[in-house]
Amino acid sequence: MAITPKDIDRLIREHGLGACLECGKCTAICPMSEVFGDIEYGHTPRGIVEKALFDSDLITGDAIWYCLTCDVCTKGCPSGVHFRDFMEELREMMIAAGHDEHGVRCRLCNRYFVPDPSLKMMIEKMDVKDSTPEFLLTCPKCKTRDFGRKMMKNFAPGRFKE
Amino acid sequence: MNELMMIPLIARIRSIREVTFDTLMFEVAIEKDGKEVPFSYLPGQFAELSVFGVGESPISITSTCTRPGLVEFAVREVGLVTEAMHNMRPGDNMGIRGPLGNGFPVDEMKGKDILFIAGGIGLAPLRGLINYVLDNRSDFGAVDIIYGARAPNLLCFDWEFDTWKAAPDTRVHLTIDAPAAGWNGSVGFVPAIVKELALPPGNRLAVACGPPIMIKYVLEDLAAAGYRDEDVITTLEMKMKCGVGKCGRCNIGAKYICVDGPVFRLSELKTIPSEY
Amino acid sequence: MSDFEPKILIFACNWCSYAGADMAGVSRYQMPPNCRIIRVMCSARVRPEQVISALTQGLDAVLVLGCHPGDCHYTEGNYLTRRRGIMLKNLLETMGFEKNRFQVNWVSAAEGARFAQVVSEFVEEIKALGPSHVSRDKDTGTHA
Amino acid sequence: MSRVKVGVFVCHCGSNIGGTVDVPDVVEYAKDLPLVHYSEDNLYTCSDAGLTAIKEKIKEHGLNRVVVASCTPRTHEELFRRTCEEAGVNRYLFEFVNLREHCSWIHMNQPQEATCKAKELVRLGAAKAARLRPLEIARAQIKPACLVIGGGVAGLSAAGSLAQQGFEVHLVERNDRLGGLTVDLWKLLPGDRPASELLHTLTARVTKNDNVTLYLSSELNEITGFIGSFKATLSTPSGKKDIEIGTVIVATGAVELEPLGLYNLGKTEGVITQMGLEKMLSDGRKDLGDVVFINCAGARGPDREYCGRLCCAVSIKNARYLKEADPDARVTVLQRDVMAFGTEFETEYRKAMCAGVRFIRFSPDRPPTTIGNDKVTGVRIYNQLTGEESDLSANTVVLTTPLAADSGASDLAQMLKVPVDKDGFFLEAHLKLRPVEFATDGVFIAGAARFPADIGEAVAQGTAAAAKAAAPMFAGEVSVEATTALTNPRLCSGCATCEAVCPFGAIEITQDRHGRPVSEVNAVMCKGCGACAAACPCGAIQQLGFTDSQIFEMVRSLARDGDPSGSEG
Amino acid sequence: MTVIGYMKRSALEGVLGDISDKLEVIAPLPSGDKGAVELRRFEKGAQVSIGPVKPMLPLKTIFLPPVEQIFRFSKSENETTVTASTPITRDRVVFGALGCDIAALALIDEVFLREPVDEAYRERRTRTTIVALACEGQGPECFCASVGIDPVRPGGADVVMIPVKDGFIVETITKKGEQLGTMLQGALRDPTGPQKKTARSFTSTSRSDVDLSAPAGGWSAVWESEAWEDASARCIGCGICTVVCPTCHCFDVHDERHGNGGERFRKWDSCMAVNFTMMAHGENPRPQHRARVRQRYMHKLVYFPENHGAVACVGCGRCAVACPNRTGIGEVADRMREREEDSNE
Amino acid sequence: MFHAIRTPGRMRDQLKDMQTRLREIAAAFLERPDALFFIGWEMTPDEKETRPFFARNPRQAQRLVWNDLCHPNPASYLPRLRDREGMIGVAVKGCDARALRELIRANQIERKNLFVLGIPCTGLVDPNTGAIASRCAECQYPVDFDYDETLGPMETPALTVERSAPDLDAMSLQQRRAFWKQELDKCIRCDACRKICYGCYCPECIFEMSDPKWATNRGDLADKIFYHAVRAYHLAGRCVGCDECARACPMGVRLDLLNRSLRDHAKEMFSFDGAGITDEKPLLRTFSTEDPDPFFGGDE
Repeated sequence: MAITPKDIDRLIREHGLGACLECGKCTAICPMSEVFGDIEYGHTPRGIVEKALFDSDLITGDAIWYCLTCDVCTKGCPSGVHFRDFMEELREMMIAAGHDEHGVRCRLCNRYFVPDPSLKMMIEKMDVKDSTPEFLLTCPKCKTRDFGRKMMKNFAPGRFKE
Repeated sequence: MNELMMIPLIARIRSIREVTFDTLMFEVAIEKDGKEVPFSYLPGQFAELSVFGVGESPISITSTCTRPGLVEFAVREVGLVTEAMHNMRPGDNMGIRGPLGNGFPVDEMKGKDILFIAGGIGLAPLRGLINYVLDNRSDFGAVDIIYGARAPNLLCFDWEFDTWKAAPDTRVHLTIDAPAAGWNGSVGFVPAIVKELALPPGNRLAVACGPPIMIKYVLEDLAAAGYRDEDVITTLEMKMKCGVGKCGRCNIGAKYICVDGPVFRLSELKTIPSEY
Repeated sequence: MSDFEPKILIFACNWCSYAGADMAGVSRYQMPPNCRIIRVMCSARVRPEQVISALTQGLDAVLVLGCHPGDCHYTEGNYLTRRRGIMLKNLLETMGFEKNRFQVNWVSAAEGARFAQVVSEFVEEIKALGPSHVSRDKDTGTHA
Repeated sequence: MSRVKVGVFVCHCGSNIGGTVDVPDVVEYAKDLPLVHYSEDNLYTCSDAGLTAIKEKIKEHGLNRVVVASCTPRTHEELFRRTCEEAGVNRYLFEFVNLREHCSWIHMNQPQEATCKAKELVRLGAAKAARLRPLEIARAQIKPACLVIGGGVAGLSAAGSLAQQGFEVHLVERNDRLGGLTVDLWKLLPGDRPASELLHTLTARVTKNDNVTLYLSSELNEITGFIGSFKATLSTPSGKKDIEIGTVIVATGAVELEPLGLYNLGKTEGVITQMGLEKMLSDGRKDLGDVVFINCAGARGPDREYCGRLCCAVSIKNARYLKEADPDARVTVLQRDVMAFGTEFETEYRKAMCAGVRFIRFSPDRPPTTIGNDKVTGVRIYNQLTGEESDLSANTVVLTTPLAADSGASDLAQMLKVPVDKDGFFLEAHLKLRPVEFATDGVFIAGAARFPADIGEAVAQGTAAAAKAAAPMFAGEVSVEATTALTNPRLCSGCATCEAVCPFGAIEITQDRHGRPVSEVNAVMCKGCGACAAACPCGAIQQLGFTDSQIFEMVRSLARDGDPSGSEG
Repeated sequence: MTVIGYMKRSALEGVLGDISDKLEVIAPLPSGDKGAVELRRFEKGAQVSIGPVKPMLPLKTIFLPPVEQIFRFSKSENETTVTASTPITRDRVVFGALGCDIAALALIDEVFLREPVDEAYRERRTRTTIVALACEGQGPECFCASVGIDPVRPGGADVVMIPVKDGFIVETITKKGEQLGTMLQGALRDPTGPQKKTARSFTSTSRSDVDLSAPAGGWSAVWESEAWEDASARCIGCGICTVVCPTCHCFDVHDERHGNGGERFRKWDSCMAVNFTMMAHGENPRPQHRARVRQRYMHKLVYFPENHGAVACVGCGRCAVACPNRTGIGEVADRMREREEDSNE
Repeated sequence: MFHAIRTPGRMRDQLKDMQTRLREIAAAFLERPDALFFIGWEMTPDEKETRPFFARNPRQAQRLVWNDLCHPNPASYLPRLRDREGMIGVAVKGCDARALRELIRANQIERKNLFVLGIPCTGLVDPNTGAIASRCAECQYPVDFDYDETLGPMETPALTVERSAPDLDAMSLQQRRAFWKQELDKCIRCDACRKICYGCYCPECIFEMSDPKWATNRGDLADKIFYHAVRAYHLAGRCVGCDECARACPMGVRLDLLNRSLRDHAKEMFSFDGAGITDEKPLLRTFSTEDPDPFFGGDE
C-alpha cells in the first residue's frame, strides 16, 4: 500500500503542523544535536515541518528517522504542533508501506521498534561495536518478556512453562 | 529759549483734565534747576514736550499768555510719546523746549473783525488765540467762532463755550458732522457752516485750524466769498524733531514749518509747493 | 569669572515646557536662579528677532523650550521652531557668538527632572563662557 | 484710552512663597515700577479674602491692569481672570507671574537670590501688563448640519449616527450606490457574516432617516468657510447644488492597489487581486483549484513603504474559505510575516492553519515568481532556511495588495486645507491625542481615507467622527480663542509666509481695496499658536496677548532695567 | 596768509604725535583692506594716509557725529535730572581736510550757528583748528571748482599744506592757524625757491564745467521736471548720498531708557527714508519716492540757495561714487534744466 | 576673492551680439501700446560701470547695454512698481531671474504684468580688477523660468567652483569675532544693503518701527550686530546670492559672507537648494519631521 500526499496531508492536519509559526523553539530545545552532534537543518523538527508543508519528499531519504520522539518539542511549541505524534504515525505508516530501510526490527518479534540512526548512535556511545548486545536489538516488549522469562527460570522455575 | 537748544527744561504736571475720550489737557509748571521759572509765549506757538526715555513731540500751547499761571497743553493720543503722556500722573515730569514757532500775528490782527474756524483738536492752538482776543476785547472787532467735531463728545474745551458766548460782540457756532442724541445745535460739516453764515470779508480776518480736508474746503469757500489771501490765516502740520529749523524734517520749499510757521497767511502758503 | 552670574532668558511653550517647569517646581528640584521664563503659547511664537534682540541688549544667553518633536499642541509648531533655531544658531555662530549662547531644547510637561537638568546644565555652560561679548555699556559707537 | 494703572498682588501662598521670598520687599519694589499704581501682599491671593481684595483695590484705585504674582497660570489663571471680570476689568488685562513653581520652590536655599528673581519676574509681568489690550472672546454659531463625504462603511456609520442624533446630514457619494468597497465583498471577518447583510443594516439606517439627504453620483466641487458655517457646492446628476453645513466628515475611503505587471498581474490568466477573488466568491465561484496567495504585493517596498494592515486578515479569511470549500485543493499563503492583530484575527489565523492552509514565508530579496505563460500553473518560491527553490502548483494566484489613497484625495485636501501624508492618506491632527480630527476645526476624518481600515474600524471611526462632529453642533456655538492672530494690513506685504506656516489653514491671502495681496486671519479657525507672528518678516501679523511689542517690552525690561539686587533696586 | 616753512612728508607722523600731547589730532587714516581712508583720531605710532584718496565720509563727521548723545537723564521719586552731554573734552586739530569739505562747513554753519545756536556744534567748531591739504583733485568725480571753491587755499581753513616734492609747504591763514603753526615750528625748514614756486603754481584738476544752477523762476519752474521721474526710477532710496554728502545735515532724535535713567541722542537721518516725514498718527505728507528724491535735490539746488545764497553742494562728487547706481548731483541738475528748456520751446 | 581675468575678446564679441539683440527685443517690446518701460542696464556717465536703466521708448532702448559689468539686479525694482498699470519689460540674468521667481511666489509682482527677457550669463567681472566676481565663479544654478524671450539657451554657467577667502567656517571663534568687529566698525548703518535687496519689500521695515522699537539706532556694536543678524535672517532661504548688498555698501562691508553662510547652512542642514531655484519647499515656510535635531540632549 503506497503512501499518498493525501495521507501526509491528513497527518499534517491531525497533528496541527499547519499551526507552525516558524519560531524555531522546537529546534532550539531538541536534544538531537546533543545526541548526534552537528545535524542538518532538514533533520530538525522545524526543518521537517517545513518540508512537510512544502510538499517535499519525506519518504525517500533518512530525514524523519533521526527524531528521538522524546516529545520535548511538543511541550515547547507555543502553537500546538504535535510533532512527536506526527513523526511516530508517519514512521509507522511508512513501515507499513514497506519503507523499512531506516527502521530496525526486533530480533525476537520482528516488529519495527527503533530507527536506524538512533540504534547506531547508541551502539557508538556505549562503545559496544564488536559484539552487538542482543538487548539492543530487542524491542522493549520482547525485552521485558525475555527478561521476565529469565527471572522466572531462576527464581520460580515451577511457575515457568517452557 | 533755554541756552542749549536741545536740552529741555522740566515741565511738572500739576493737573490733568479730560478734554475728550482720547485727549487730555496737561497743566504744567516749568522748572529749571528745581525752581519754577516763568514761561512767556505767544498764541499759536508750540513746545516740544518729551517723555524721558520715550521721545519728544511738538504740541501746541493751548493756554493764553494773557492769563498768568500754568501752561496748558492738549494732547491727543496718536503715537508712542502721546500714549506715554497719557499714562503720566500729576507730579510727573515731562521735558519741555519752547516756546517754538512764530505764533499768530496778534499785533497785525488788532482792529479787525475775526472769524475763527476750527475742527476737532484744531481748536487747541486757536483756544489760546481766542482767549487772548477776548482778554483784549477792546483791541478787536466782531468775533465769530465756528467750531465743529464729529460728535458732541468730541468737541474740545466745551467748558469754555459759555464764557465765549457771554463775551461782548462774540458769537459761537457749534456743529457736529452727523445727528446725535441729545444734540440740539446745528449739524453739518464746518465748511458748510462757513458758507451758510456767509460773513463778508470787509475788515475781517479768517483764522482756520483743523484737519487738512476741512482746511482745503474752508480756504476755497473763503476765497469764493472774496477773502484776500493776506486775510486768511491757517496753521500747517509737519513732522518735526528739533523744532528750531535744523533737523530738516519740516522743510517745505524754502520754509521750515517749525520756525517760519506753524502759522501762515494764505498768501505765504502760495509761495511754497502745495504738495510736499 | 567664577563670580559671574549670567542673566538668562527662557522662552517656554505653554503646553509642555512651562508645565515641565511647573513640574520641576512641584518636585522641588533645585536649580540656579539665573533664568527668567517668558511664557509663549508655542515655541513657534518665538521670533528669532526677539532672541537676537535679547542677546544684543545685554542678556547672556537665550534658551527656547518646546514640546518634543511630534508632541506639539499645535501639531507642528516645534518643527518650525527647530528649523528656525538651527538657522539662527548657525547665524549667531557665524557672527561670533559662542555656539551655546542660544539653545533650543525639548521638555515635556512630565519632565520636571529634565527641565531642572537642562536649565542647570545651561547655566553652567554659560557661566563657563563668561559674559556675552556684546555688551552695550562697553561700546559707545564707532563714529561717535 | 484711559490711563494705564497696574495693580500688583503678591501672594505668600502661606509659606510656600513667603518662606523663601521676602514678599513685602517685592511689594515695595513693585510700587516703583512704571505705571504700577498699587501693590500689596496677600497670604493667599486665591482665597476669598484675596479675591475680594483684588476687586476692592481695582475699584478703589481705578486699576485697569492686574498682575498676580503667585503660583502657576495653569491652575489659577481662569480664577483671577474671572475676578478681574467681576470687578469690571477685561479678563485679558490680567497677567500672571509664577513665583512659586518657578522661583520659591526651586530656589529654596537661596532666599536672597530668589527674592531678587521674584522682583524681576514681577517687573516683567508689570511691563507686559502695561501693554496688554482688552480682548473679546468671540463666539461662532454652528449650523447643526454635517456634510459627510463618501458613502462607504465609515461614511454610512457617521451619517447614520448623526442622523439618529437628529442632525441634518448631507451624504455625498461619487458612485451610483452606497457601500464603497464593501459592496464587492463576500463575507466579513470575524463571524463569517455576509458583507451584504452589514451593508444592508448600515444603508437602511441612512436611507430610512429623513435627516439624511443623499447625493449619489455626486461630488464636492468647492467648499469655503470654517467651523459652524461652511458653504459647499456639490455637482449632482441634477446640476449644481449649494449647501450650508457646520461640520464636515471626510470618509472618502481608499482604493485597492492594482499593481499591473507585478507577478504578471494583468498579463497571465489566473493572476488576480483579492478584490477580484471576493467578486468571484460573491458570484459563487468555487472552482479555483490550487490557489496561492501572495501577500504584501505592492506594499512594504521602496515605492510604498507602509503595511496594508488588513491584507493578512483578508488572505487568511479567503484562504480558509477556499480550503474549506474544497479540502482537496492546495491553498497556500506566501507571506513576509503575518499581521493578524487582536485575538479575533489570531483565532482566524489558527483556524486557517488548522484547516490546512499552508503559510509559507518568503523574503523580499527573492520574491516568488509565477509560472505559466498564458495561464498560471504554479508559483516558484525560494525557501530561505533550506536554501531550496520549489514550485507550488497553482491554478489561481491571488495578490494581496494594500489599500491605497484615492487619487482625488489631494484635491480634496487642498479644498479643505487639511494635510495628507506622503502616501496620500489624510493626516489627522494627532495620531494618539486627537484621532479622527483634523487640526482644522470642524473637519473630521474616518475610515480608509485616513489609513487602511477594516470594516470594524471603519464603523468605529465613523461613529467616533460623528461623536466629535456632534459635540460642537449640540452646543450650537463655539467660543473662539481670544489670543488669536491679527493682521495689520498697513504693514502686510502679502508675501503669504503666514499662510504657509499656519497649521490650521486659518490664514488666507486676499486682496485689499487697492487690489494688493494682504493676509487675513480667520479668527474662528485660528488657535493662537503664534507661529505666523514669528514668521512674518514685516511684523504685520501679531498674536493678540503675545504681541511683539509685549514680548519685546519684557525682554527689554529684563535686559535693560537693571538688577534689583544692585544699587538701582 | 603766511608761508611758514617746508615740512618733510616723513616728519608728519612725528609732528602729529607731538601735537597729540596737547591737542586731539584727527587725520585721514587707512581703513580696511581696500585702500580706503577715514578721518579718525590719530594715536601715536599710526600711519597717516594723506594724499590721493578722499575719505568716504566727509569732514562733517567731526562736527556732527553720526550718533551724538544730547543728554543723559535719571529719575528718582518725582524728580528728573537732565545732564547735558559734553561734546568734546579737548581742543582739536584736523589735518588733511579737503577744500570741498571745509567749504561745506560754512554751509552747515548757516544752519547750526543761526539762532538758536547749536551749542555742541559751535563748541566743536570753535575748538577745532582745520589744517587743509591743498587738493589737486582726487578723481574724475571732483568738480569743486564748478561751485566756486578754491581747493588749494580754501576759505575756512586755518592752515594750508601744499604738497611739493617729498613734503609740504605750510601756510597759516588765521590766528588759530598761527597758534598751531608755532607747534609745527620744530619740523619746519625754510622752503627753497623751487619749492616755493611749486607751491605758488599748485593747481587743481577739478572740473569747472558742472552747472548746478537752477533756472529762473524758483521751485515752480522745475517742480514737474522729468528729472525726478528718471532719478527716482533708478534710485533705491538708500540714502547713501545723504550720508556721504558734506552738506547734508538732517538728523533724527531718539530716546533710550534703561532702568531709571536713559539718554537722548541724535543721529543722522536721510530725507530719502520713507518715515522721514511720517507722523505719529500715521500720516505721511511725502509718501511717494519721487517726491522724496525731488525734495533732496530741490533742497540742495533751489531752497538752500533761496535761503542762504549758495547751492548746498561743494562738488566733492562723493554722491556719484557712493551711489549704488552712480547717480551724481550734476547729472540730475542737468536733467532738471532740460525740462525747463523743453518747456520754453 | 577673484579667480579669472577679464572676459576674453572672443566672448566680448558674443556679448556685443547679445546686446544688439537685447536692444531689438526691448525696442520691439516698447512699441507695444501697453508697455510702460523696459528695465535693463546702461553705462554710467564715466563708462566704467553699468546702472539700471528704465527705457521708456524704442529710442531709449538703444541706450541699453549687456556686458560683463551688468551687476545691478533689475528685479529689485519690481515690487514698488506693482501698482503701475501696464506691462513692464525686464532683462534678467540668472541671479535676477531667481529673485524674480521669489518675488512672484511672494505675491510682490504678477507674472502677467511682466515681459521677461532671459539673458544667458557667463559671469560678470569686477569693474576695478577685471576679474570674475566671486559669486559668478561660484554660480552653479540653472535659471529655470518661463521667460518670454531669451538671448540664447539658458544653461548653467560652467564656471570654476572654488571658495574664496575669507572662510568664516574655518576661523576660530575669536577670529570670527574680530573679523566681524572690523567689518561692522566700518558699517555706517546707512541701510543701503537692505534697500537695494530685492527681498526687502516690507511696507514698513522693522528697523523703522516705533512699536516695538526693535533697533536702537544707536550705531554701536550691539545695534549693528542686531541689524545685520536680523537682516541676514530675514533673507534666510530667500537670498538669491546676487551680492547686491555687498556691492551697494559704500564702506565695503562683506555682507555677502553673512548671506552665503546662511545659504551654506541651509544646504548642509536641510538640503535646501537655494532661493528661486525651485518653487517647492521654501526654507522657512516649511519643515520636515526628518529635519536634523541638533538640540536634543543639549549639545550637538
